[in-house]
Amino acid sequence: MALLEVRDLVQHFPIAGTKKLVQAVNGVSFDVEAGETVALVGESGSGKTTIGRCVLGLIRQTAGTILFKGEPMGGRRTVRSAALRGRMQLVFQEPAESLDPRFVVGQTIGEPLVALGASRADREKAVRLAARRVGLAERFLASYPAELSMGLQQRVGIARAIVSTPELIVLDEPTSALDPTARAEIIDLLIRLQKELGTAYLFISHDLSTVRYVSRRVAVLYLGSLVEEGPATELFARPRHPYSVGLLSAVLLPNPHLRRETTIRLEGEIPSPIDLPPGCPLAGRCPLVDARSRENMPPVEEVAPGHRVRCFRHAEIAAMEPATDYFEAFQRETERILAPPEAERAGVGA
Amino acid sequence: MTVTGSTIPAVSRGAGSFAFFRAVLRNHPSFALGYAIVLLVVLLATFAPWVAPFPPEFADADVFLQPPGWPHLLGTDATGMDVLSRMIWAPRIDLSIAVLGTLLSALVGSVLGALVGYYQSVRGLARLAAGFVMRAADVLQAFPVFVFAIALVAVFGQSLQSIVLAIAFVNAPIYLRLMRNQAMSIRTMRYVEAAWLAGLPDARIIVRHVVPNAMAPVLAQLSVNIGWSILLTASLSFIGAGVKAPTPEWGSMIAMGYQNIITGQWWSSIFPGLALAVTVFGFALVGSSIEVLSDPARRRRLSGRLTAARGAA
Amino acid sequence: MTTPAIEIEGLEVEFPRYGTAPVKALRGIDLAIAEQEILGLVGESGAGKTTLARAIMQLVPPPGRIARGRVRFRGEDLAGLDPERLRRLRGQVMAMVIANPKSELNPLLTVGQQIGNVLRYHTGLTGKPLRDRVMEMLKEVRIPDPERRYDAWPHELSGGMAQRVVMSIALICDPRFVISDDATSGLDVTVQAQVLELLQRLVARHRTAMLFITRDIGITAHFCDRVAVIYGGEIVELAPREPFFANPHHPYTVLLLAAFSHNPRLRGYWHRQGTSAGETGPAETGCPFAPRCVRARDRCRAEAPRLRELEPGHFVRCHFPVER
Amino acid sequence: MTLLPYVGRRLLFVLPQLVGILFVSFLMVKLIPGDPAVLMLGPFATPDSLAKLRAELGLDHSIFVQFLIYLGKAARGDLGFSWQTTMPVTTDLAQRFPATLELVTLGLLLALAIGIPLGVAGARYRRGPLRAAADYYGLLAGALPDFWLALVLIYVFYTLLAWAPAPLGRIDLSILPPEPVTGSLLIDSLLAGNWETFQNAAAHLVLPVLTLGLINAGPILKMTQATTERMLDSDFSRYAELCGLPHGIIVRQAFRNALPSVVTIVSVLYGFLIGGAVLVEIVFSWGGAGQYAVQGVLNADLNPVLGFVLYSAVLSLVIYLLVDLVYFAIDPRTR
Repeated sequence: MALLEVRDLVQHFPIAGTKKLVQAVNGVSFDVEAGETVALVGESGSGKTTIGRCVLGLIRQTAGTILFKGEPMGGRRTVRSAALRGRMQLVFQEPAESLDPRFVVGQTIGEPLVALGASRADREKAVRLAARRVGLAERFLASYPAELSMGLQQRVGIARAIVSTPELIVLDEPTSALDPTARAEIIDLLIRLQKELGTAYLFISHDLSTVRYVSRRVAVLYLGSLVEEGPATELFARPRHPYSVGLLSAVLLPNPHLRRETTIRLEGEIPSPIDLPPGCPLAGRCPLVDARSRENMPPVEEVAPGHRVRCFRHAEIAAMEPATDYFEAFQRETERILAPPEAERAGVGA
Repeated sequence: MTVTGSTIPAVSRGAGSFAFFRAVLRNHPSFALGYAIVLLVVLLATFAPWVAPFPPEFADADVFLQPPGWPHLLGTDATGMDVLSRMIWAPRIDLSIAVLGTLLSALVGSVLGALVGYYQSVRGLARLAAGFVMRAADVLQAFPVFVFAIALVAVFGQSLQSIVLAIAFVNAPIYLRLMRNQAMSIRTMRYVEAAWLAGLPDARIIVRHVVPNAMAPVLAQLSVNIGWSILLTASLSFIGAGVKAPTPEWGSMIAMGYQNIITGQWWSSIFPGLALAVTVFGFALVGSSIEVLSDPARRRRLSGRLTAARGAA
Repeated sequence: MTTPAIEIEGLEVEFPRYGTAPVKALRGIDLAIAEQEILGLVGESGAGKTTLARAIMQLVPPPGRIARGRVRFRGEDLAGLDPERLRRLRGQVMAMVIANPKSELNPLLTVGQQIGNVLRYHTGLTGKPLRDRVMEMLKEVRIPDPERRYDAWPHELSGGMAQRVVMSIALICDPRFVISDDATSGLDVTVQAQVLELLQRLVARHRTAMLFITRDIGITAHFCDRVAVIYGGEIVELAPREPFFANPHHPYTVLLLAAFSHNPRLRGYWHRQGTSAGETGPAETGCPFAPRCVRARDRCRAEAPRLRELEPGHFVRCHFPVER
Repeated sequence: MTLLPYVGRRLLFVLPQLVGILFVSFLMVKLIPGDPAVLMLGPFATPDSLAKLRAELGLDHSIFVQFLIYLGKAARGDLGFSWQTTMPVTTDLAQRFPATLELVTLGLLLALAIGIPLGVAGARYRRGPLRAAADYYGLLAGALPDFWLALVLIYVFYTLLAWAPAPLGRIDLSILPPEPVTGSLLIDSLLAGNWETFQNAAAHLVLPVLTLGLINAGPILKMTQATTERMLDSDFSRYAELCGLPHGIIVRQAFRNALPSVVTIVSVLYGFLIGGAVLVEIVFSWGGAGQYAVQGVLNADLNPVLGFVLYSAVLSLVIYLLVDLVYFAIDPRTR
């Protein structure tokens, strides 16, 4: 039984004053095992943030069930209820907005423990421990958020999330607002924390190179539907859905020679998720669209162990696409170029 | 790193925020003027008995309508009372009514506004109640404010307490709306979501996050509102619905001297009006200084300009 | 190389700060961009990228000011120009595309009016010829269904479309030099790819010179002819694309590239312990990167390095560059 | 356009709001101490004649029933009598409401004429004398009591200089007021082609309009300056500057984006001044509707107060509707 099970999640928002519906999430199912990281990848309008908020109970889903440790969420049993309080936490995209400008860092980190009714002494001890774990110097506990860099502010957000030692943390684009070097530091931190605390991550992002590094399994979302899901290494090397291919080929890695050449070019732009036509969501932009995919939603098919895809013509795509993982090639090339001249000193790359 | 980069420490915690405040005052005479006026008026009112040359309600019939001169520096009114002394005593009434009325309305309006704003987006009963409160506020504000104030005074009887109640009643919707908008926007902030997710009860979230972050605009409004309430108090007295003569109060003093204007005796009306205007002007300046100092972005631009000015000087 | 479209010499910009010495946002920038060349400028937030863009356009936001240095546009020095002549140059000869497209458009003007206004004030065109030219531009930037979009309001546009409208505004007067300040940051990956291809084609056809400012070093690898890295208000490395990525010399460039590596030990090597982007600022004296540099020695802290040409066209500002 | 159904829906919504306002004011007014019957018949009236009058006026029913009676009559246009003027409230208001409307409208127009240019100039030239003048004027205007300013103006322009006529009403007693068509002396005298009356009425209007104009220019100026400044600092103004558009155009565009807020403040002031201008009316013995209502409250003459509240409530609701329509015209995002 997985830590978190999401079954056929549907979330539609009515537009005030009209009968139209924003179909943000249309029947998404996936699991997150304890201590594992699953990435939800997609561009704007894909519904990835909405899914994260449904899992946490910030929005009541239109349909579908969410099981946490086997028990359905909702009604009396929410993340605020005594039983589950502190078990699930959220890390936000914009570090500055996630911290109250009038709270010093120590107060912000300790807030979840206030809800758990911990004594002042216990709280202080736990706050200091959490701060040390995220690499936040003691002196920052008395500072105001405005005095910290974006990277430090995000560490405070993470410290607040781990202070109640949750079993699951939903991270909504935690690094996309950061500079490259700060982003790398935060990713290292998250991976180290997962090893130390065994916390499961639901990692929401649009940045494929970060996702490739952080998560073991990846779920690709487009217009509220889960179009492809599988282990990161498998999916990045042998993408089966046209949208995954389009997404991977659009990623620009810092090396002029390493770019995924592809015959599948997605034209036009992402349509608005209002009153979507039946059939495959990508129909409007996909070069391989046919009568079948225009009329009905392709079923989920398992193409390899744990690798599922919703596309009628996934076999053709397998044949057309080169089966190389450019991210892996890039990693080796980077290690060759950036190896420190005195390689023997640091023993790097072993 | 440029001054606009996020890593520059906020000046409020920087070297001696009091020193910064003094520098701001030195560099912005208008703010300093505001605090000076308010301070002066408050001091005059408290020490009136020792400062005022004549007792405020002593009417000496044979010196009525004397022009400014000696010993009545600003002249006397139609009943022979000394204009200067009554002007000095007047703030005791005007100021206390205005401050009390405004604080009362700020308290009631803000608390109600915070609740309404916070529960506006939550479905269910609370949202219904919030909707009802807002409609009531709309009805209150659709009333012609001035006539409404007079009606209130008529209903509660013409005592100081009833004027304070009238002022509070008229001003409450302003704070209700101001706090509601603040609460609604703060409610959507991520740090409130984080607190909600952590399991904090609504009441604590309001007290810990909503109210402190909404304080700055309310304080700025408070100061401006006190000025406006002084005007309202004086207006009520002017038409005889507020403080009754002979109690020293700017509005009623202007009303007493109003007939004489046409026949040329201007001083018993003009001087109290001036005192009233200067006091309200002082509160308005204090209000704008609070507005500037409490808004981090404008404060940073201010500090930039301060050094540029100092550099150029 | 033909006469460069834009030359920047020793450009320094300062921001006064309360109680302490003014902040040096730019400490002496030397750059030249030729016609039809795309120069990428990469740096983290606070390095001075946007300040440089604004300084070139002579529009440094107050209280900042240009302390020293010159910006010459096809030989004409912009610093000494009278405001009217300078205003004419902006938009007509030099144009800019900035980050969040939606907020750059006036909410009360239709797409056609926004683009038309710039054209009208610079060329005096009005009526039908103006509308035709704008329509032609909308087609050139591949906006779907240009007739309908001509009368659309900014809030009705998607992110990608808004950016194309802004590009139309920037390119409508056929400028000789265009600055893109983080223009693709707000866009989705697939849309970003399309916009970059479009920019490349427009630059080629109109033979404009382009300064492409971005935080994402990955884009410059596939889009720019030459790449420069800016840190603490100074250019620390400048090279054509191939040698830049194949043979990076400056420790900061290597640190930026290492940020994409999934090997913590490699990154750990180039990342000095206890320092990070936001906290340790550039040093006032000596090499600005010294506080964060793993190879920093006494000479680095004492003497500020000059920009040296290590290999043809490959400049680096470091006493102990990384050699391979 | 979806305008008509929108206006229809809004008008439908106005009725319940009106009844709400009337009900609250009915309750409030009934609480005012003072027995109308005694006030009408005088203190020496016999108890049974008082009782007969009360029954006649229906005062013996419960408040709620009295309200329903009042509502029923009001629906038929009968707002009852004022015992002070012994005239039906509707005729009184027909005379007095236009007087207040004319005064307030001209006052606000003057306030706009002062407030907007100063506000825009203040926003455009951030440092310098103009900005200082705009700032101080904004604060000062908000601080001056309007009735006091009226007295100062009277003293200077009537008592000392005698440029303006005596503050004794809307027109010289010696001149016959024109045939009331709109109730506004200016328009009616123009309609009647009587130039001399027009001139006289205009002369009487100068000081009160100047008072209202100078005072209310303050809030308009502050709002115009603050919003225009915010628009000038916005991304689209910055970008227009980068595209080399002339500064004049940029400021004009910034002001156009600030217009909705200015329209809001004007509508709020309009609603306020209908009742708020009563002090200026008293000083200039203008005989306006505000004065009529205040006298009603002070002497417990209830029908005029209720009549006035109804007229001004209808007026403010209409104004708010007009303001929303102006929003539709200015800002496409609201459509």
